[in-house]
Parts: sequence; structure tokens; C-alpha cells
Amino acid sequence: MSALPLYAQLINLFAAILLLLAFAMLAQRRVLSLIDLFAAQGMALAASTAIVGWGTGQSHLYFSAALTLVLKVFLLPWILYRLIRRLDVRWDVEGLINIPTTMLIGIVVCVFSFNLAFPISQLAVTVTRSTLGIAIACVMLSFLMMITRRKAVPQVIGFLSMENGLFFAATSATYGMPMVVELGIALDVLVGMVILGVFFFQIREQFDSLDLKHLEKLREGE
Amino acid sequence: MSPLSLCLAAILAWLAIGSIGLAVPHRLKFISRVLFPLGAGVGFALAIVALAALRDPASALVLPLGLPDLPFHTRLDALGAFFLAILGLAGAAISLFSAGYFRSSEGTPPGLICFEYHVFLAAMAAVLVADDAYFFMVAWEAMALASYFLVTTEHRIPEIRRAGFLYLLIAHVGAIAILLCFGVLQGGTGDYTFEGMRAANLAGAWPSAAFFLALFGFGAKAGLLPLHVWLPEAHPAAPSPVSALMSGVMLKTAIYGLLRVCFDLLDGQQWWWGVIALSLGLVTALYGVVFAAAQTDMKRLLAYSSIENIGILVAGIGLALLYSAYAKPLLAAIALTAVLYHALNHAFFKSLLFLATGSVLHSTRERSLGKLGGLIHRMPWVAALALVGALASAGLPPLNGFVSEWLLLQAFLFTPTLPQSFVNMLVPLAAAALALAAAIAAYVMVKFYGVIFLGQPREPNLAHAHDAGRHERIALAALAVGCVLLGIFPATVIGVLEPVTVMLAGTPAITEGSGNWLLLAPISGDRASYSPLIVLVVIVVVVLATIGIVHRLWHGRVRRAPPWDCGYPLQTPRMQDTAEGFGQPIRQVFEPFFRVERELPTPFDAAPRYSVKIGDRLWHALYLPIARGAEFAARIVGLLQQGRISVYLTYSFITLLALLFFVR
Amino acid sequence: MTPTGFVSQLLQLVVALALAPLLVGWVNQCRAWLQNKRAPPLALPYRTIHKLFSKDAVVAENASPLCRLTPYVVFGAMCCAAAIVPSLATDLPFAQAADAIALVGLFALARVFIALAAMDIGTAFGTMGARREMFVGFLAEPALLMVLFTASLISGSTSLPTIVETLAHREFAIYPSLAFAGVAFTMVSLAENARIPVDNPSTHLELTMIHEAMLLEYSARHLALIEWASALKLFNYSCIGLALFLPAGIAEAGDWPGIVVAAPILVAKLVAGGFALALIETLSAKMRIFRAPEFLGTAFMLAVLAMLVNLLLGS
Amino acid sequence: MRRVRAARWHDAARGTAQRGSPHPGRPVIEILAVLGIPLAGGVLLAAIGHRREAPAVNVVASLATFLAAAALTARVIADGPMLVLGRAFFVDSFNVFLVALTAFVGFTTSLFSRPYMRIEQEHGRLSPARLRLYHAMYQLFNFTMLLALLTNNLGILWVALEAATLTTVLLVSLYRTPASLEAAWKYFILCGVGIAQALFGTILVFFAAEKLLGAGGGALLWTELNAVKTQLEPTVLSIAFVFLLVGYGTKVGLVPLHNWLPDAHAEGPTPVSAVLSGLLLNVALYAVVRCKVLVEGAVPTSFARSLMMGFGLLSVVVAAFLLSRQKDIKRLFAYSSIEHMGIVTFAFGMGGAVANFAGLLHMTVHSLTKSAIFFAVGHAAQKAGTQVIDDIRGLVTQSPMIGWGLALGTLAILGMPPFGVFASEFLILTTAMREQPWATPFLLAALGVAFAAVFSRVQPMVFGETTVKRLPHRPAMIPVFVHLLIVLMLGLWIPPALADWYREAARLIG
Repeated sequence: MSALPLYAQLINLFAAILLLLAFAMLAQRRVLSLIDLFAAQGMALAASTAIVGWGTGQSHLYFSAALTLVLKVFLLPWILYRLIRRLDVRWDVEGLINIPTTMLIGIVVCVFSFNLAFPISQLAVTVTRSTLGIAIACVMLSFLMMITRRKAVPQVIGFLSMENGLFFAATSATYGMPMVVELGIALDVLVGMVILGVFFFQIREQFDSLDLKHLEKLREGE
Repeated sequence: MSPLSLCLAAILAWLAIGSIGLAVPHRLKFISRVLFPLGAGVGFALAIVALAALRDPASALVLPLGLPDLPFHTRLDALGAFFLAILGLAGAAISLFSAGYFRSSEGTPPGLICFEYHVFLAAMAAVLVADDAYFFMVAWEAMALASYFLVTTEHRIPEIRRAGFLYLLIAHVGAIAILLCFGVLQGGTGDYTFEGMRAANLAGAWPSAAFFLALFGFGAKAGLLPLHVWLPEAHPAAPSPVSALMSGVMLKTAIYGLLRVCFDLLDGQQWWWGVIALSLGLVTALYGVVFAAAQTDMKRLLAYSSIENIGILVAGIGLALLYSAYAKPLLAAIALTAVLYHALNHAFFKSLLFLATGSVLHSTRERSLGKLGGLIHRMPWVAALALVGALASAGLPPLNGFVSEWLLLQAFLFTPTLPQSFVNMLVPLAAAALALAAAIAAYVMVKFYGVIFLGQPREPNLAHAHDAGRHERIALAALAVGCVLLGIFPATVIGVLEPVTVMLAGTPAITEGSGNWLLLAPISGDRASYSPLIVLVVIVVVVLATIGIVHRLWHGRVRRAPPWDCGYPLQTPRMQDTAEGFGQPIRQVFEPFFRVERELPTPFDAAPRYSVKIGDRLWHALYLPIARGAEFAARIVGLLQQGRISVYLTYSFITLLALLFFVR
Repeated sequence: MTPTGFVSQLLQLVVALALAPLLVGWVNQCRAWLQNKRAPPLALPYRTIHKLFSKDAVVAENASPLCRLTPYVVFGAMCCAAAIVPSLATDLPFAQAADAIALVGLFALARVFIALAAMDIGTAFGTMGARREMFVGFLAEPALLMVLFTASLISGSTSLPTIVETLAHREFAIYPSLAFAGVAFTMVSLAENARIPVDNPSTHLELTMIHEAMLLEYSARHLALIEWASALKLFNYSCIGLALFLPAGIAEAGDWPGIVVAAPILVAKLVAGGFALALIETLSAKMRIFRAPEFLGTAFMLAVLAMLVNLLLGS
Repeated sequence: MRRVRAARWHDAARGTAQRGSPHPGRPVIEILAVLGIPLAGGVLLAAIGHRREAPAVNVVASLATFLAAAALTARVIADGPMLVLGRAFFVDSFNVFLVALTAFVGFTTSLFSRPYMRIEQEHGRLSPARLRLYHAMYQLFNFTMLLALLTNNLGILWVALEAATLTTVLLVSLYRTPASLEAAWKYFILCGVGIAQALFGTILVFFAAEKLLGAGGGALLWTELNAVKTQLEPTVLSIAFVFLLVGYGTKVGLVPLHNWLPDAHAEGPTPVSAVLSGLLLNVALYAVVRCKVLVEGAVPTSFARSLMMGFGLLSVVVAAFLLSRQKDIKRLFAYSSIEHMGIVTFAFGMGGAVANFAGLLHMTVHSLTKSAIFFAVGHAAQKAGTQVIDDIRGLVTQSPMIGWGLALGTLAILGMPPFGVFASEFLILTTAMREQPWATPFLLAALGVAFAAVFSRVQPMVFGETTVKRLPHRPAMIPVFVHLLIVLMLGLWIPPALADWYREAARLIG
């Protein structure tokens, strides 16, 4: 490991933090704390992006780091906070299926994604290749989180953190996608968030709750 | 202009007539007095062209339509020409009848009926000239569609809708099988023209696969057991000319397809194909005729009798396959002649009978045999002409039905020359079954004719029944004359058939020298010979002579008196046998065939009523289980979709993981 | 058509028309003796026919032309049949026109017409008779066909004269198949000629009638013709039986003495056959109508079995 | 002449020839028009979409788009595939044909939506504000799809598809009923998650290509990738393809990722169902196929093909059985869309000239027929005031046009000749018979079940005694019959130009 330059070690550190945060979100019950965790994840992501940019001299990564910072650390959490307050579901607590099992599945998924990523990262030219596995793991974990959630807001947060994982993969495994694409992605995420915000209200006024169990009417089997 | 292009022109003409009808949907007089006779004319012309082209070498033509790599190939050879002739003749007569038939439009406007009717005709003709898989399938399914819409003309009646659905479903399944059959036949060459299929040589089990697919697919259209269920539903549902067209001509297109595949496109027939086709055909024949005997609806009865005739045809095809598998072309030729001849005969007499039921239906508004009777006094024309049809269909000499059965039985009698002893044992049984079927057919026809036309009217309103109109009479008469002529000039007809048998079996059925225009003798004079004309003449002479002598030697005085009936005074029409009563012996003998639901009155019933419903065992044994199976599978699959989004997400998640797992 | 052929053809037809009623009379007489009753005179059938011819025909009011035409058609069909079946000689030009299958067809034609005529009036008994007649027929007809097929498989031909020639002049051999066929044929002809055990020609109990029930509405010349036709039918069946199972004595093509000899031989055979028929009728009892299918089914099976046996052992 | 063009197509397909090399007269204007008109129309309608002339504007915009697309198509047919605006846009026969189709169906649907939406408004299901939203989103949706088709950049392709999801989510939830909200929510979440996987796949492709093409943007351009596809890293690409297939496959509606599809189709307004079935699914499939081409080049084994065949077959079978449980008419046809997408996927999975040809043909006829059916169904549902099959009866007796449109459309979609759907199914089945005999029994069983299921439901709707009432406005039946006529023509005669076009596209897909 000592062979690695400092920035690479830093990136690995941040990668580990991201993974940790992903697990934390998987286990987290309370909506507000979820949002905080999400913001933290964004922070870590922005930091790692910036470091990659600094380490490899890819100047455009600074932009994307800034973008991430603005979007995922300030804008989205802010929107979420406001929504929570307006919908006052602040004290919404998720009745999770028991956490140990979820954790166990999560770990299995992690191992799987590391295995999956291993042959790929062998081919990578980038120094930060070993982080690809972590990126996949993050994606999978947030997927798992979305599955386990019964309420609308946490599910959306899971969706957004999945976006984080992807973004991390993009920056760490490859030194960032072309700017156009990143902008487009960012725009989509933002718009999507707004639309979801609108949705929350509509769902509220229809079912006066954000519990997804109201959204199970359309079905085939009975 | 070549015959083929003339045939195509005829198809176009029919389409044009139909479109004109569609353009003026409600002008009934114009449609019935101009368009339908026009269609009849086209049909007659087509028949003449086809008959003329029968001896010509096959001519082919490629139309600039169809798929880019597979344009519509058309070809006119002896086989196609013969069936075109059937289509043309029967179609002409039926169109003429329809001119008088379609009066008030119950469900569908007459223009639309005219359109569907002529598209139906055109599609059948197209099937017969098609020379590549795609064109064939297009024409085939267009035929099914047009007939479906014709069947559901009076779509307000739920039974009719149900019948139509069943018909289209089975037709579609059959069509899929035929498509697969072509898929096998092209043998990996990717060439879907029939030419390519002839060239392709199939290895191993593929030919058998093709044969079975063809038997299934065409059997579904022909009403072969166990795919016959649609037939007795659809035929009664349709307007009578349409039933006549379906039963008289459309079923023949299925026979055409079977012949085309088995003898033209496939080579190297296996003897056991023959055995299977033979047994299946005979089972179908017996099944059909036994059910016909038990029917109480005149059109259902005829529909079941069509099933019987189809069975006989398929049995003949099986026999021909058997012979050609054992390289006995002459015998195969005889069997094929019998098949073709019977197809021709059936087209005539079954159309005649269906049209006759149409006239009865029109003048009495009554389809159930239990409410008819004594119509020979009210509608003498129809009665007289229907008698010809009934006798022909009962297979009595000297009419046409007998000739084909005679030929087929002759063909059976030659089997001892086969190497396979097992087959030799089987074929006499087959002959016995055929004879039995023919005998029951006579029973059925006596029931049909006797209950409808003879006896006393079973309902008062029958007193107002009126005879058929001009067009209808002419059409019926034409068909009846056809039955007689086909019956008394077999040698000539077989001479006409010769090119077809030569094409299919490689040799004519009648060897030179044996027999002449008067005497039909397949192998040799002292082997077997039959001359209906002489028989007819002798019978007529004897009858006339007897009449003359009796009136000469004694007298011809006649007194009218009320019927005696053993002196029983209080005769009412209800005392005659009903249809149920007449069929009851057969029902009793063949009890296991039926699924009988009886409703017996108790002694205390205020209004006692006795009713018997005859059901088809196969329906309950085969079709309902399949339907239930599909429903069950659907329920299982439906369970996948529980409406919970997390479940759906899990699906995606697991799919993803599984795929990734398998990829690495 | 050779002159001898023409002559023998004509002769045979005349003989058939002449002898048929006599045969009926003979059978009735034998039966009377066997049941020790006083026998009716042998020539009674002739007298009956004559009497009927001279009576006025009474036809039901609602009878259609079909009803009046039928007797003639039936009679004509039976005459044709009589012309086909070789009773005296095998040199029958007309037999060319109709072979064994056509013969069965002719019988069927007669049956269908008479059944239709019976339904024409629309009386209870008429329709019942028609139903039962067709019911008996649909099993008897194929059985007869199978019997004929057995013979034609032996002789390799379906034309009756050829069959008879081959059968008459083969070197002596046991044909087990013919034994089966013989039994089957006997049963069939009992049924077809409305004899006990299937039907009773001399019954007057309506509910048991088959053949008679169909004739209830006929009178005078029509009845006479039908009676004569059924006599011819009996004659034809006997001749078929004789031709198939003891063909000896039927004349070859073109030997005059043969024909001269053939006539007395035929008479002798018929006398024996008629007695046998009477015997069977006396010994057996009439069975319920719904036992008939079993009886005829047995006959059918036997006939098919005969064919199978023939394929198995013979040829 | 055709030879020459074919040759040009060929090296175009290799893509190396014209990298950078200036192409004679690039259709910049057309492309800008095709993309710009709907965008501008969307913006305009966002402002005035509630006025009573808005529907007309909508129609005009769609018409203009269609004309521009036609012009573009003409150009591409005339002088081969080309890169436009640097390397941002790439048009070849494959996507230009989809562009034309999309623009055409978009146009006819706008024609249909005019009376339909007015009737909805009179039935009081829509407020003017919603109508404005509807019109704006309709145009934007067209824009996103055309963008997805035209762009040369896999990343932009992803962005466009995501945007398409967003716009349609708003359209699906237009009525704000509980059911429509539920449908929209599921649609959003499932497709969002799915398409996120697709993004990951795209990243992996980028990651693999970067080594060859350098990080400088070129590594996401399809033409560049296509040029070097043989040298791409197989393991990475195969994993990438899994992500891409699962991602875009969710939008195609492949079983078991299809669960959003019936809900979205059933609950949205009918014009939206029409464009979803007729266009969106096609575009998503287009994305899958583009990626498949790359993977095919990189991975020696045939795993991409077998994956697609597997998904296709599964979709066909499952959808066929689900069809026989439907009570809602729009759900019914939604499932039939799943079935047909399965068929097309299966065809592309088999690959080869004939199968690809058939697949393209099937895409065309399916979107035409299915949108026609939805038009008819929409009006039928409006007449009966419900989408429940059992409550819609006897259409022909009351309004023959709608009844016959529905009946013929149904028969066409069920693969009845002489309609075009049969032509493609004929080719697919016979090819399968030759190359994948094992698959044919499943396909046939599925087709049979589907026929029984759909037709047994539609027949009583069309025929029989009627329950339906009159409409306040004349229904728009012209689009229905125009579509059906085209489909009929394609069944009987495929114009040679169109055939060449399909062939060349099929060759590109490989």
C-alpha cells in the first residue's frame, strides 16, 4: 500500500467512508438523520472528486466536484428538509424489517460486488481502480435500501444515494465523464427531485400519508 | 392471356365486386340483383378456365407484392386447377342462390356481407394458386377472417359470437401449425417458395414432423377429430349460403393443402403416415356420422355429416399415402381418384343440402327439426331437389355419392398385395368402418329428409311456408343436375381427373383399354366394373314398363282416404317420430360416444317436460381441461404482480445479481 | 354382348320374377308344416298379387307423389338385383354394369325409398317402421358388404359372375373364411328379409312390426308391387347365398345344356334353402328390437372376421 | 445505383471512413429543426397550452416536426449516414427510420388527442392548467425521444431517456386520481432505478473505451466506439451489457422488469398510452440494440444474443398468460405491448439479416397498430364512460367506425394476415424455426394463448347489443384508419425503398 501516492490513499479512505455511510443509511430509521447521512455522503463524494482532480490534474473534475457540492450537499438536502417540514413527517419512523438481516444481505452484496469489480479493476489504468468495487457496492446497497423502505421519502433518498454511488464510480474508476453528460445527469436529478417533491404533496392529499402501502392497488394476483 | 392470369383476374374481379358492395352498403336490390349474379358469373368463368387448364403444363407467375425477398408466387397446376374448378362451380351456384337469399339485413348491412362474401371467395381462390408459404398463409388467414365475419353476421346472438370466436381461434392455431410445417419443409434453405420446398431434401425425422404439422393444421380447418368442435358451432351460426360455401368449398381447401403437402412438397412418404391418416379419418367419419344421427338442428346435422365426409376424404388420402409408400402408384392413383371425386361430389351435394336448409329456414324461420315436417307439399321444388342431394349424400346408386365410395372400397380391396401383414390386417377393418359409416349416413339422410319434408307439419305456422324464389330454384336445380351427371358419367369425370392423379401419383387411375365412357373399370373389366348409366336406364325402363303393364292389364284407379294407421282414429302430427325419436336407436347403440344430459319429469310435475341434451365428450375431455390449465397458469403468473413496489424492486435487484453472477 | 349372354340374362330375369313368389309360398308352407298348422296353398302369393292388382288403390290424403312412386322404384331396384345375381348362368352382360358393391347399393336404394315412403304419411306406426328398418339396415348392409368382400378377396374381383366362376371351378379346398362368412350371411339375410328372429313377416301386432309397419298405408297395386319386390329380395338373397356357398351347377358362358341343367338344380337348391329358412324361423323366437343390434353386430363381426381369416390363412 | 449506396452504407457502418472527414452537405438545418421545433413548441405551449387554440398549435408543431424528420430522412437515404455538428449527432438508416416513425406517430397522436382531450375536458376530468401541462409535456416528450434517437453520445442518450421518463411521469399522473398517482410513482421509481443501472453500464463502457480513445470525450461517442469495438475489453463490456440491458430493458418493459408498464398505460390519458406503447418502448429498445452492437463486437461469445433471446421469450410467454387475466381494456393492450416488445427483442437477439429485418418491421407495424388501437380504445372508453371491458359492449351497432377500427386493429396486432404484423411474425417464426427450434414451441403457445385471451375480450366489445352513448364531439378516426391502411400495405407490399432501408439498418445491427 505504501506504493500508492498520498492522494490515492486519501481516495481509498473516502471510498471507505462512502461505503460506511451507505451501510449507515441502510440501517437508519429516522428520516432527518437519513437526510444528514445523505448530505455527508455528498460531501465525501465531492471531496474525493476534488482530490482525484488534484491528484491527476484533471481540471474539469473540480467543476464536477463543485457541482456535486452544490447539488448534493446543499440543494437537495435543503429541498428535502423543506419538504419534510411542509409535509411534517419529521418524526416519521420507518418500521424496518429487522436490521441484522438487512445488514447481512448488505455484506453479502458487498462481497459480491468486490468480486465482480476485481477483474475489471485489474485492467484499469487509473491509480484509483480499487475503488470501483466500492462504487458498485454503494449502488447495490442503496438499491437494497430502496427495497427495504416502506415510506416515500426514504425511498427517494435511497434513489439519490444510488446516484451518488454512480457518480463516485464515474469519477474514481474513470477520471470523470464528459462535462456535458455530467451536467445532463445533474439536471435530470434536480428536475426529478422537484417532480418528486410535487408528488409528495399529491400523494399526501390523496392518501394523507406518505406510506407506500397505499400504493398497492394496481395488481394482477389476488 | 394465360389461364393463370385469367384466374388472377377472376380473383381481382371478386375483390372489385366486393368493394363495390362496400361502397353502397344499403342498396339491397342492386347488391342482390346485380353484384351476386355477377360474382356467380365470375365463378362460372373461373371454373371453365380451370377445367380448360387442367391438362396444360403448370404455369407460374410472380406478382410484385409480398415480402421484399419473397414476392407472391402464383402457380396453376392440375391439382390447383381441379380445386379451382370445384370452387368455381359450387361458388357460382351458391352466389346465384345468395342473390335470392340475402333479404333483410339482420346484423350486418348487405353491402358488408357482399364484401366479406366475395373476399372469402377470392381468398379461397388465392389459396389454390399460391405457390409460396407467405402468399399461402396470407390467403389462408384472409379466408379464415372473411368467413369469421360472415359467420358472425347476426352478431347480436351470443351463441353466434361464441361460435365465431371458437372458429377463429381453432383456425388460427391451425394456421400456426401450417406455418411451422412450411418452416420445416424449407429444410434450412430459407427458401419459402414451394419450388424450393420441393427441391429441399429433409433428413431424419423432419419429414414426419412436417407431415404431422400439416395433418394438425389442415385437420383443424377440415374439422378432423379432435379439432372438429368449431364446425358444428360455426356452420349453423352462419347464413345458409355461407355454410354451404364453408362446408362445400372451404373444407376442400384444407384437403387441397393436405394433398399439396403430402404428395407434392414432401417426398419419401412413410407407410405409417398412411396408417395414421387412415385411422384418424375413419374415426372422424364414424364420430361425425353418429353425432349427425343424434342432432335435432338441421344445420348441425349437416355440419356433422360434413365432418363424416371429411373423415372419408382423409381416410382416402391415408390409403393413397400407404400405397405410394409401398411404391404402388396405380393403387395410389385409384385412392386419390376416389378422394378427388368425393371432394367434388361433396361440394355439390352438401352445398345443395345447405342451400335447401336455407330455403326452408327462410320460409319457416325454423331450424330445429322438431318444428318442421310435411314441407314437400308446401315447397315441392326444394323438396324434390333436396331429395336428390339427400340420396347422393346417402351414397346410393346411381348418384354421385356412390361412385366415390365405390372407388374407395375398390381401393381398399387391393391391399392384400401389400408386403406389411399388419397393414393387410388393418385395412379390412378400415373397409368395414367405411361401410358402416356409409350405412349410417343413409340413416342420417332418411332422418334429415323425412323429418323436414315428409309427414305432417309439426307446427301450424308451417302452413304458410312458401317455395323458394327463382334464383334459389335455379341454383338448387343446377347443383342437383350436377349431382346426377357426376353420378352417371364417372368414366368421363375420372378422365378429367387424370392429370391430377398423374401429377400426384405419377400414373392415371384407369389403365388403357379397360372400361370406356359407359363402363367404369379401374383395373380390368373382370376385376370390377360399374356403369351407373345402364343401372339408371334399366331401373327407369323397369319402372315405366311396370307402370304401363299394371295400368294396361289391370287399371290405374286411385281413391284418396284418411290415413289408416291400423285404424287408430286420433292421429295428431305430434305422434310422428321427432328428430330425437328417429335418432334414438343410434343414440342407444353408440351410448358411449355421447355425453347425454337427460331431464326427466316426475309423476307430480304440473307441466311435465322431457328433454335430452347431446354433448360432445371430447369437449369435456380435452378442451375444457386445456382452458382450465391455461387459466391456472395465468393465475400463477398473476401472483408475480402483487402491486408492492418493493417487491418489484426486488425483482430487478435479483435479476441484476443473477445475470451478473452468470456473466462472470 | 353375345346372344347366349342376352338369352341367359333374360331367362334368368324371367325365372327370378316367376319363382320369387313361389319361394315365399314354399317357405310359408314348410313353416306351417313344421309348426303343424294347415299349410296355405303353394300358389297363394300369386293369387294375392293378382287380387291386389285388381283392387282400387287407396292412398292417404296427405300422401306425396314420393309415396306412390316408391313401389315402382323398389320393384325396379329388385329387378336389377335379380339381373345381377348369377342364379342360372354366369354369362350375364348386365352384371358388368353393377358389381357386388353396386348390388348392396341397390338394396340400400330400395330400403331408403321404402323408409321415406313410410314417413311420408306421417303416421305413428309408419315412422316407427321406417326408423326400425333403417336401424336394422345400418348394421346389416355393411355386414353383407363384408361377406361379399370376403368372397371377392378369394376371387380377386368384385363382379359376381367372376366370383362365382372362381368359386365354382376352384380345386376343392376348405375355406374357413367362407364358413364364417356363411354364418354371417345367414344372419344378415334373416334380418334383411324381415324374418324371425329379427322381424316377423306374418305378425299383426303393430308394436313388433318392422317391415309390415312401413306398408300399413299401402294397398292394391302398390302393396302388390312391394310384396312382389320383397319376394324378389328373398329370392335374390337366396341366390347370392347359393352362388357364394354352393355355386356348383351354375352354367358357364355359352353352354346351352348348362343352362337347361341349371334350372332344375336351382329349384332343388331353393327348395332345400327354403326349408332351412323355415326351420330356422320355427326354431328361434323373435327378439326384442334392441337385441337386434347385438344380433347384427355379431353378424358384422363374423363377416369382418371372415375377411381377416381369409387374409391370414387364405391366399 | 443500389449497389453503390449499399457499399457506402457499408463503410459507413465501419465508421472509420468518415471520422472527421467532411461529408457533402450535412443536414444541419433538418436536425436542428427536428430537435428545435418540439422544444420550442413545448416552451410555447407551456405558456399558452390552456388556450383553446393550443391543440391546433400542438398539431402544427408535430406536423412541422414530422416534415423536418421527413426531409432529414430523405437526405440520409440520398447520401448515407453522417455525423452532424461535429460529432454530436449521428444519423444512419437505423435511427433515421425510427426518427421518421416517431415523428409520424407523434403527429397522428396529436391529431387524435385534439378531440379526445376536448371530450375529456367536457367530461370534467381536466382543468385548463392540466391541459397546459399536458400539451407542454407532450412536445417535450417528443423532443427527448428524438434527441435520444439522434445523439451520438451514449451519455446524452441516457440523459434523454431519463428526461423522457420525467416528462411521461407528469403525463401519467395527469388526472391526479389515486390510481394514476400510484402508477406514476411506480413508473418513476422503477424506471429511475432501472435507468440508473443503465448509467452504470454506460460508465463501464466509457471506462473500457477510455484506454483506447482517451478521456477526451470521444470515448462515449457511438461512432468512435463502433470503430474500435473489436478491441474493447470483453469482461468489462459483458458486465456493462448486463447493466445496460437491465436498465434500458426496464423501459422496454421486459419481464420481470415490466411491472410499471401496465399501470402507466392504463392510468394515463390515452394519447399518452399510445405514445408510450408506440414510441417510448421503441426508443428504449433502440438504446439496447445500439449497446448490443458494441458488445457483439467486443465479446466473442454469443452471450448478448442469448440474453436478449431469453428476456424476449420470457416476456412473450409471461405477457401472454397475464393477458388472459385482464379486466381493463387499456391494461390488456399494455400487456400485448410487452408481448410484442418481447418478440422484437427475441428477433434482435437471434440476429442475422432476416431476423433484424423482421425486428425492424415489427417495431414499425407494432407502433402503428398499437397506437391505432389505443386511439380506438380511447374513444370507446369515452363512449362507455369506463375502461372496464365488461361494461363496453356492441360498439359496431352504435358507432361502426370505432367498432371496426378496434376489431381490425386487434386482429392486426394478433398477427392476422394480411396485416403487416403477420409479415414480421412470419419472418421471425420461420427464422426461429430454422435457427432456434427450441424456442418455437414457447412462441407458438404464447401466440395461441394471447390470441384467445385478447380476442375473447375484444369480440363482445365490438359486437352484440350496445350500451354505449354518444360523444359530444366527433371522434378522430382518421388516424386509426391511416395507421391500419399503412399496416395493411406493409403486409401486402413493402415498398422497395423501405425494404432497402430496412436491409441496410439490419446490416448495421449485424
